[in-house]
Amino acid sequence: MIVKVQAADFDPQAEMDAFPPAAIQGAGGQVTFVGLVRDYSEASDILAMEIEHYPGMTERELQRVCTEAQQRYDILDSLVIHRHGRLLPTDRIVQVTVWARHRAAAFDACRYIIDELKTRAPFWKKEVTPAGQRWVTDCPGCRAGSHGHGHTHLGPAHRHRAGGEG
Amino acid sequence: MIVKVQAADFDPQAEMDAFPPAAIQGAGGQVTFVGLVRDYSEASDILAMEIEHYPGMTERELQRVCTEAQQRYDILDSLVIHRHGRLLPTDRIVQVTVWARHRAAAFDACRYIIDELKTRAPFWKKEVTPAGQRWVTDCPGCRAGSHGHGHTHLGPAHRHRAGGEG
Amino acid sequence: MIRVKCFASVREELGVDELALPLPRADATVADVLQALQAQAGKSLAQAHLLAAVNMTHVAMDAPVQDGDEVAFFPPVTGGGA
Amino acid sequence: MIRVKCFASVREELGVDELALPLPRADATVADVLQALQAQAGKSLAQAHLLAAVNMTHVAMDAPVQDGDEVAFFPPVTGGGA
Repeated sequence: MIVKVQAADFDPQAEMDAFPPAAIQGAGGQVTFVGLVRDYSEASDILAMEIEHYPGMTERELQRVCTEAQQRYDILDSLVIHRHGRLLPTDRIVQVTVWARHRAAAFDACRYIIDELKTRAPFWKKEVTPAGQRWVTDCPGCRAGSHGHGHTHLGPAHRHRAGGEG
Repeated sequence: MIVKVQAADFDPQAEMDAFPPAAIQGAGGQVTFVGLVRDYSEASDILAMEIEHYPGMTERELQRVCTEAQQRYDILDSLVIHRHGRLLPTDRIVQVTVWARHRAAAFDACRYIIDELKTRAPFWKKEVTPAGQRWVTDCPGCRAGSHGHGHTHLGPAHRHRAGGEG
Repeated sequence: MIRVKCFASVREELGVDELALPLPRADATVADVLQALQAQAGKSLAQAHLLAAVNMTHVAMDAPVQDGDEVAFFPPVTGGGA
Repeated sequence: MIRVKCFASVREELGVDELALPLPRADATVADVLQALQAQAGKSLAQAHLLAAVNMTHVAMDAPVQDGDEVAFFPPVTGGGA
């Protein structure tokens, strides 16, 4: 299992090629999700994204998610890379790769990891616009109609940003 | 939509990077499946795989599958590359990449394409062993308990190869 | 005439790669072509499962065949992974 | 003492990045720490949703806090994609 949180861009294929071969021997399939900063172009005024994280906890939470994926699905191993800092439209944000003997488990586990990452891994995005910066608010608990992970309501209804996820 | 059937190996990342940017503008997620020749190592006597195909029909059928994926799921575009000829353990056989605004559609469409490819695209695998060659038989219709795509029974029960798919 | 193609184990079993056959009859089906193919090859297929395509589209054995068609026979496909 | 960390909009709203606070009381919960944090900052959070972690593990607001713990407050997370 490899988990990296870094400011630098990454080459998804190079990351996969560098994975320890012994850990993924017998793999018949590999599923990779790459999340990108959407290029809204003229439809929007977003110049860049700033991603903040919680050093230490972010890595731990990603490792927990990968460990759970390994327990739930018949996979060989997994890799997660997530960037922080300033990103531009079309930049890569995150890579999740899962190796498995059979493709069904690889698809299921890859999806599990990115879904859990999006609700649990402490990353926060800020949109940079000509008028200033604004935090992206996109609460999956609200969207799903439940409030998981112990978060609480302290104030009135909050604004949700439409179409805000990859 | 790009569909390629070729003998040469391919670099999944280079294929994605070369995809026409206009077709995938606005992508927030990208899901890639790569199928590999399993490295059975000491557990087996498989030295290589020979993949035969039906030139012309194979490309058409893959294009049909990608078109269906585009109609069924909210995706931007897709890419399929499948090799034929002699492959060695750990070699890449197939790549399916799907770009979408949101990741759920990308996962669903990628899985749809590889699932359909495996039952409809005319490719046949032969295992090369020290004792000779043998065709891989792995009939999804039989596995699922139904007989799709008009195939018929002409003889007695046939041998199924265990664990034969990525 | 129709063009008949065989692939993979079907090609090896019949010893036929590709051949031209006269349309067996006016309202011929894929099954009729298969019978004519086996007669021509002098062998019967022992394949448990068989797929057919007409003009590069999957069809059932009772699908019609017309003069000039390309008819292909092959076993269930096995591409896509290890 | 406990170590308190704030992230993203919580950090900006309170004007607090990180600080040390005495344990509010022997059987203190995360909610008690939040109250002490807001008192210290001289501001109340207007955040509709708030998440908390103790020693880098997600917890509910009624989770216990002990001396020496690291307690963090932050808004719902938004990583992973555009």
